[in-house]
Amino acid sequence: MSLGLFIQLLVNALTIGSIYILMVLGLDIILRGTKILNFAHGQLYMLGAYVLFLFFQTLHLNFALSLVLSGASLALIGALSYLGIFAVLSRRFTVSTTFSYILLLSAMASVGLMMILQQGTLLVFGTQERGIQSPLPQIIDVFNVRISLMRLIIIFLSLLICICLYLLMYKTTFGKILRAVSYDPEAVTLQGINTSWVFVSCFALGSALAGLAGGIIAPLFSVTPSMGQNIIFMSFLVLLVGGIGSYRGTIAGGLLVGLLLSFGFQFMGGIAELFVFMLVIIILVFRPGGLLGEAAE
Amino acid sequence: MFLEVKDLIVHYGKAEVIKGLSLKVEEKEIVTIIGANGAGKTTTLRTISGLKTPSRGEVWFCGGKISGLKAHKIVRLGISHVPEGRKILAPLSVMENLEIGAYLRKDKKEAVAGFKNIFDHFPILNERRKQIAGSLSGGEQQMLAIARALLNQPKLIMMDEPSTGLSPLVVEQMGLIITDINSRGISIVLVEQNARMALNLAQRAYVLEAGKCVLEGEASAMANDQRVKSAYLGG
Amino acid sequence: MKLPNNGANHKTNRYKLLAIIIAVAALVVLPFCIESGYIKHLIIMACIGTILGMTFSMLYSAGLITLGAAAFYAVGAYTSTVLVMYAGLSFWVALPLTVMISAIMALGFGALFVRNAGVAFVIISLIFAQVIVIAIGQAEFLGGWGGIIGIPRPDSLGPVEFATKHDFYYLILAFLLLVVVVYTALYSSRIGRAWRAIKLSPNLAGTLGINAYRYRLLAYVIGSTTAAVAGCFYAHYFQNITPGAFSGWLSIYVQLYAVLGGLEFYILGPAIGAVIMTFVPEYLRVVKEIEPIITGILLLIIILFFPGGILGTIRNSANVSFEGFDARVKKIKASLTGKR
Amino acid sequence: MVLLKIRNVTKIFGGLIALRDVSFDVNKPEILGLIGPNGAGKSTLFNIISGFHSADKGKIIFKDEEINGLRVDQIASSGIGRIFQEPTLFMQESVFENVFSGFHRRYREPVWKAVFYTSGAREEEVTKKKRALEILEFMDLISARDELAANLPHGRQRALAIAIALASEPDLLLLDEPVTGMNPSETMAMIEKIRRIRETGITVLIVEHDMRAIMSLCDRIVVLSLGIKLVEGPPDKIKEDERVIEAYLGKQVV
Repeated sequence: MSLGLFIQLLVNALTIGSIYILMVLGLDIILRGTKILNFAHGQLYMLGAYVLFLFFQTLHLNFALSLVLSGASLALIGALSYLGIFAVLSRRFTVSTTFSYILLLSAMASVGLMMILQQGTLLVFGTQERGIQSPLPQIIDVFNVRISLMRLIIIFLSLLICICLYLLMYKTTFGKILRAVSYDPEAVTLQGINTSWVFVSCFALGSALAGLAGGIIAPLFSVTPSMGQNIIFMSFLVLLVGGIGSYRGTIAGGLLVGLLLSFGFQFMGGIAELFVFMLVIIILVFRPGGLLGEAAE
Repeated sequence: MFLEVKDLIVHYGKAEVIKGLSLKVEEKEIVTIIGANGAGKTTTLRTISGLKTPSRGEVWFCGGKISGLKAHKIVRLGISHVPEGRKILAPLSVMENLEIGAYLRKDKKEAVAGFKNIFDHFPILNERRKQIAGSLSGGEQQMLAIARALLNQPKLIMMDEPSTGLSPLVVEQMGLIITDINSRGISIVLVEQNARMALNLAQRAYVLEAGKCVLEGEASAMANDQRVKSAYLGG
Repeated sequence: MKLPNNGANHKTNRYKLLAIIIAVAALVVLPFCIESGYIKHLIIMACIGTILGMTFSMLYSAGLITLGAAAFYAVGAYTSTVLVMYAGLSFWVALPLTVMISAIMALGFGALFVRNAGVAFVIISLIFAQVIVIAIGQAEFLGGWGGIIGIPRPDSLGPVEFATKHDFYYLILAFLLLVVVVYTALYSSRIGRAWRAIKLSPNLAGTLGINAYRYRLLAYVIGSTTAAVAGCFYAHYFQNITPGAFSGWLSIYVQLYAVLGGLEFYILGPAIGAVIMTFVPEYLRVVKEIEPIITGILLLIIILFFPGGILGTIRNSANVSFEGFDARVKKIKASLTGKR
Repeated sequence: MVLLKIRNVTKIFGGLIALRDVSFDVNKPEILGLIGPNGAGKSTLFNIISGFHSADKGKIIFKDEEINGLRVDQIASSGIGRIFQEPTLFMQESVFENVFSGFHRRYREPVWKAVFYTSGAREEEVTKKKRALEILEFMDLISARDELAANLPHGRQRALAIAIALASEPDLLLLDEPVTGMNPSETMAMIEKIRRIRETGITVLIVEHDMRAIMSLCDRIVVLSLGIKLVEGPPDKIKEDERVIEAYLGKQVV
């Protein structure tokens, strides 16, 4: 393999890997904070892309502002979905409700949300692909390898968002409360904190991350109604590989799956996904909690 | 009346665990609720702090009815609950635990002063501030839980079995901490299995048996009461 | 079949038996009452849906939530197609072979998947279903994404030629009844009891000596094999298959069947759910574009307000009204005796 | 005869020592009480014996076989039954079905015969059904046999938990707080039941906070405090032991 090809594939791996990481961080925050396995996450990602399309391509706002608006709109959509669906649902659960029942019902509720968002988008925007003019169409030369600048920007932006998220979760009281709630909501209530709002924030934050992921990737690929369905499977896979409840695991898992897919597609073609899946199963056999996760469940 | 519990009845599922309990706490007083396991002590505290809704009966605090309010609202009124098993946030650092405890203090300066105050009283927590709370020893975890409750600036602290699982030396230390907190004008409801320590600290005591109060009165008088012993050891 | 139906008197058992006989008779004469071939087709699809829904319920009865019911449906369809078209076997030879092959596959994969009950199993089952679709799409000899066309009908069995929807209906009805009988037998045997025990309280089940892993694996293998049989039928009924027909949406619909009918009703629940979910969307076709939205809203309404599903809601309201009735009778009796 | 040997069992949870070097024997057939203040390690020991945890050090020998480290269902199959402290039942099933589930390990006919419902399996079901009714009769639950377990009052749920354990025909029965939360008359009835269970040859190891119950019921008592075995002996001796009183009530302040 030539160095050029290697760099090309590496950049591709980092691009998709960083998108997975953003997706899975969102999934994980929602799952641990609110105990919802969010099947609508792919649709939130898709909506993020459409919102960017709307602001950037149609209204000609600048790219950074459009991206921020993507995140913010998705946070709003997430919060409204939580209040409209999951908050209502959680009122039925009591102390004695089993975890698996909560998981089943909330996962199925998220499936309902998924169907509504998916078809709703299809109705509003139609089935055709929407191209977004890349804000940075330049191609740069690295060791005689042609790499689109946008890919590097995507990696950079993802890294930036991860750093912001880290600062939010570890340096602000709000983030500390989010982390605390996923460990023990009752102890948090006893400090005078209204946990209902914390749950809403968890869902909103997770949704915003999905929206940002969709917005960032939109200029690289075109925006289609099916983009959400395609990414959700791999996101779940990354969630399992990395381990639920571990940020480092998520990042490691995202990069690993990104590398495997990028190099796999080059050398194996379409069966790369199968290969990745089998690998994940093998990892889970030996490490049921994922690579770096806390105990399973 | 500072805190008053009137004819409380509480169910856990089908089981009636509190069967008509009434009790009162005056300002600046230490009151202890003692009794064997399963007598309903923990449930009483959980009901007062709003974690559990009573089937019947009322709880009044500083002239307002608080039963039926959500737990976080009750904390804001000035009742801090140090729950059974400490319930510290194990994956977070000691300092982060304290910061969450100081959530109600909106003023930054005030919060910093609060931390300083805490570290004056619990120097060990200052030493361990960067450490993960789950790695503390039992006694240190208990101190953290109490410190966290103090940061809410409560008028009343309810402590559920602060001596559980601690060695005798640490239990004694805990006793000193409780007296110290009380000397700052904070009322304390102390739920304990370690009756002698509790009766030693408290001014008044309630003895619970099977969800009912079987004995109440001056703590000092109760320390040698044969009935207390029988409530534990079956006489 | 349900032996320890203790305390239920013989009369209710007799009514139950009568109801079952009437239901089976009605199913047998059903196609004679219907003219439209299209409706017959929908009925056949509802039967397939019922079988798939029952596999979801079986796993749910053992505490496993699967979102991959379509996985072995696809495996069955493609295995049988390959055996018939490439190996030249008769459908009636391919069918038992398909059962065997998918059972072995389910045992192998299940042994890995079932280790992680809970969230991990939900995710793995979903991804596995998707991976099967991708695998088939990638496989040239399985026709790739274009699928396989011209799959032969089942060979005729005596006078039955499988040329009409009628014949296919009776074939799927036979499958369906077989599955119902086998599942009922399993549920009422100690296997079913062990499954429910694992679901209701894994800890207590453990202290009674029930090996949760082994029983969950058993449920996975049986459920997967059943889905494979349904897939086998589907391939030879439709006579062409594409990977797209087995996508993740199908699994979600299957789960919806069970939830809509009532999760606690392992057999009747999926049946009612499948019938409704097959027919209602057809009559919503005027508004085809918003059909999934309506389905989604329907799903949310059930989960949020009728968690017992249709049957559960009916049972609860029936209980309430019976209780009310009892109370009234007692009141009247009391007033009568009071007067005397 | 020694049924269960606990030898030098140590268990550490995240740096905190829950049990330290605990050793004692359970003889057949006796009622042995395990008491101690909260946090003494009684529940941990129960969880180790029944396989929910494994000991970090030490041995658990049941019927001359090491069982430490086996799975919960393996230990149950070797003849140890238990009831939990929290009401743990198959809540959405009838009382009768609950007891029936207890027979899981006690079928002679192979499972495929049960599914095909052969005559042998049918006979076995009939005998098991009879046995289930006997157990319900014994635990005074016969009148509630068609009710959902979730709808039973607290006291009867405890009785049902024991009934399920009895159906699994254990040699050793671990009872975790069987009378806690019961009124005095229910407690008396339960004590009488436990005595009669012992009379059928089942050894009972019991954790309970109701001291009146434990003192009147047990042949011997083991006292744990802060993970250490404090004393072991007959109830009369335990009641008077200064160390025990101190463990419960705290140090006498001079």
